[in-house]
Amino acid sequence: MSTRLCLITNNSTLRACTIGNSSIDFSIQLLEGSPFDVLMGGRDLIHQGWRLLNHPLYGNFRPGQQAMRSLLLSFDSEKNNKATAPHQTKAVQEYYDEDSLNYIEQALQIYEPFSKLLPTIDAEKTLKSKLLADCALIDKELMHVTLKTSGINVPLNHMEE
Amino acid sequence: MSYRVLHYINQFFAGIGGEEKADISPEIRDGLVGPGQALNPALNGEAEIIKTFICGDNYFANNIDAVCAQVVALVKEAKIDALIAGPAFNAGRYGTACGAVCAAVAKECNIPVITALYPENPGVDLYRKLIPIVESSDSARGMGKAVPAMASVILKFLKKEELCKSDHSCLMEKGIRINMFYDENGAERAVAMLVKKLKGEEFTTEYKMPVFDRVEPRPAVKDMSKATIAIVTSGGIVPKGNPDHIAASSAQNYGEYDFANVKDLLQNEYITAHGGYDQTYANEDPDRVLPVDVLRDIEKEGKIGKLHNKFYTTVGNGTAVANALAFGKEIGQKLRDANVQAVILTST
Amino acid sequence: MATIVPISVSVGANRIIPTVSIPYPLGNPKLNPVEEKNLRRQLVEKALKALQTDVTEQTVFTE
Amino acid sequence: MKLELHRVKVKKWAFGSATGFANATVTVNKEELTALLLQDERLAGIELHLAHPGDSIRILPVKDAIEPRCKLEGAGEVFPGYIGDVDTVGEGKTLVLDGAAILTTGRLVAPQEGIVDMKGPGADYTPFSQTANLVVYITPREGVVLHELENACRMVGLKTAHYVASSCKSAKADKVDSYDFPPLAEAMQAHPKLPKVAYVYMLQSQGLLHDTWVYGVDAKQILPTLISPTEIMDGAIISGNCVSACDKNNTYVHLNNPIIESLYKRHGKDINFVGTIITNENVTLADKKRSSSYAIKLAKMLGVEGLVISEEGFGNPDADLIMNCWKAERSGIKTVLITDEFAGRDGASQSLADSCPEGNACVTAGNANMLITLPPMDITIGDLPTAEVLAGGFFGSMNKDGSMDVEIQAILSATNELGFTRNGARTE
Repeated sequence: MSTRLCLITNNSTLRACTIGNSSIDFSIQLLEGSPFDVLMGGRDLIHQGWRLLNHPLYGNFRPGQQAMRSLLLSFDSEKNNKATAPHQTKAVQEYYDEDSLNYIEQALQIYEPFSKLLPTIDAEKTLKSKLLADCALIDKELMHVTLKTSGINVPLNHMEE
Repeated sequence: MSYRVLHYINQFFAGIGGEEKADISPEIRDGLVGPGQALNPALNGEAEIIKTFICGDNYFANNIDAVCAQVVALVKEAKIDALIAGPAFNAGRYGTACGAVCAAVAKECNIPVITALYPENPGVDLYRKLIPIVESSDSARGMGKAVPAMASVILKFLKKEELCKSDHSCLMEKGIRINMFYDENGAERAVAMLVKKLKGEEFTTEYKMPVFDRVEPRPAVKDMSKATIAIVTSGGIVPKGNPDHIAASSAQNYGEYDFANVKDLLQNEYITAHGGYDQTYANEDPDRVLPVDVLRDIEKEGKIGKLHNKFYTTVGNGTAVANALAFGKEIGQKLRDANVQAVILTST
Repeated sequence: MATIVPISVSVGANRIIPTVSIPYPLGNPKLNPVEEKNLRRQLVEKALKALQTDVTEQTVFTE
Repeated sequence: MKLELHRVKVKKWAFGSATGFANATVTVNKEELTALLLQDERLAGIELHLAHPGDSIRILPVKDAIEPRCKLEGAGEVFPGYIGDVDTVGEGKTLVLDGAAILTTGRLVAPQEGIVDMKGPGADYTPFSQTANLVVYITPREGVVLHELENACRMVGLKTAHYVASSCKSAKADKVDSYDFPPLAEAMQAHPKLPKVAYVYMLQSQGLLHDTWVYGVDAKQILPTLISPTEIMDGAIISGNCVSACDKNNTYVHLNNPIIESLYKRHGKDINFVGTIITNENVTLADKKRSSSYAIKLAKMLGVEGLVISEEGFGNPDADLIMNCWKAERSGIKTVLITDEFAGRDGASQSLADSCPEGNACVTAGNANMLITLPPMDITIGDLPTAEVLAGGFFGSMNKDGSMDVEIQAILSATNELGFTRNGARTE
């Protein structure tokens, strides 16, 4: 079973996510940045052997129409250790998940032309703008199943509390 | 009053010489030179080649911007109405020059331009989206077919007339998606296509998925201890400062760098321009992408004849397939000209 | 020489050497400099061996 | 399963004292319908408007489009799980007000679009400029959470469509189309010389405002399954999908699925159309693998030789489309894919996010990034995009003269991936 989970997002309403099963090391990287920054962060983790749990192009908006992006990744230390034992001559190649690499590269190519136009989002801006609050809510809804099936509790929408 | 046309040709078609004259600098002559004599009558009096711009292919390759600027200046100063370049058939550097000159003139002077290239010519993929290109055969034997096609198209542009069916058929695809309304709705088109596919009949897909062509494997190197080996990378290793400004993604060019007296790629002397991966490790030791240190050892031990003194590099990150194809052809050509026997291609 | 073998296969490469990782294909920062250069040497020698091997189809050299 | 669709040709809507049908006109009692819809306290207000082909009217953002239908004979009622109970539908007789559509509008979230122009260049890109439309403008009640609002809006469309149709049961059909889908045992023996073909019907299922329901079940939660086309004609599949306007399948196009229509037209002549497999397009990668393998396994169990596969949406679902394609082709089943393209405003970018060499037979509904200028209309029904949305480049740009520059992505069903329209693209 994967022992580590990481949620990379610029959606501050996901800040309060918690893991049900405490034996799993769950970390949140809350970026103050654009969706492009989130994808780049995900890419670097994938290059170190992490695996995507959700498709990076979820939601049927175009890059310019969705200020938020979230990626849930898992790290299977067993697979990784086997591949990167330094002195091994045979299995020299470090572990990487091919599908995750394929999807993150596609997403980056689609987001790249927008990378300079996308807004930099932070928690404060999200609260103040109706548009960003709606984007945050939709983003959380779209990530709901992925987070839930990985045993992550998603905080109720603060408007609902 | 007939339209004033400028004709661009290289040293060979100007009758000045072949490879040995490829370095001659630009020369402007009045009237017709070489293929101009066949082109002019094909314009049947409605347009006339009044000047010919001649430039050596090597000179052009080393002074692309300067020569393009010179052609643009001539077009403005001589009040030129249209530019015809080539035909260049399958000549790589000449085809790229024709494409570059046409693209510059079209952009700066907004007048009609035309050239004719063989589909495999690297100039095609570099410029097909920017300028009209007539499809020609791979050698001057195809002059008879290329000239009338170029004349017919350029005259239509000059007179602002619609291209006829035969014009369209001789022009190369730009590779741009244009919306249109079909006679039947998409569902009927799909079911009709499936019926054909099931019967094994010919059908044309409305969208071609990118498919990479296969290349014949080259025979093994017989005697490595006598062979010249070159290294090429898409990992973006460049001298510090990235002198040729190779973009971090969607690269539009490649670099050629001499490393004859370099034994090891040292930190701060070489860096990576590649935007597709965490650059820390490649900047720490560029040998991790381009193995110069190990190859120099192997060269010293005589296990290979010689390490070619130039390496080629670009950034393989979201690079358009057309560009990658063109870079590959050009680099391959240069390595063959330097009689390199084998290449180690590294990527991330 | 490439880390993502399936992509090298899909673009038509005929002689393919799997390498270490995307950010450091011919090295490994977790090793000390001597071990790392030795790893690089092994990989480059595999490449030279592949260049001296006749192939009739796309071949991934793992040995 | 045998179903007759009794099509009554509708040219016009009108408001009047009694809801009913007479000489190609559907009359609606405004107060009666409004009262019916306002029984749902999640809604604060309802406005009814009419829009006919050629009117200088713009409707946006359109949430859903529904064709008025109700059962005349046979079990259950249309839109099972919402209007009808949950028992199987798809047999007997169903009334269809042909040429009429219900369009629901009202802004639920800021970045939402869906333009229908009844006239001008925009009208060429949406099928709903050719239908007579009853437009229901919904004002949600303050403080109701988005989930509830989305459900309320969906119910408004379905209730209106059913209410109007059931008030016109006495109308005489201008045309009766009958569809007959025998049980599998029979279907497999029929037309032995013709290749067996099935349809893989991908349903958008990513989450709120990106969902589709089957008999009231959220498509995210289904395993791929078989469904009879006649159940679809009775509204077994309804849309809760608001994004993107150009390639989301609203309920109207589910009811009138053109692929089922085309396959049925060639059934018994060129092919033996044996089945329809519905599958989903979830966000998690595990679901994508599971659903695509399961759907193609069903196709293998049916023993089909060919599949038409239609996608809903772009980007995320491109991955499912490509998985469905290569998994089918590698198990010997020939495929044709229907999709749309996002090739950039200049048409020069890569149209799809994913690809596979097996995908050698594709039909596309055109490039959704194509820019178009929509002239001002006399009347606008619904809510214009907020200034903030416009500023953020989320929508397009409004010009001083009231015209708009938008990508056809913002126009309802402009690049519908069921192939509902004649829109497409070619390489120049």
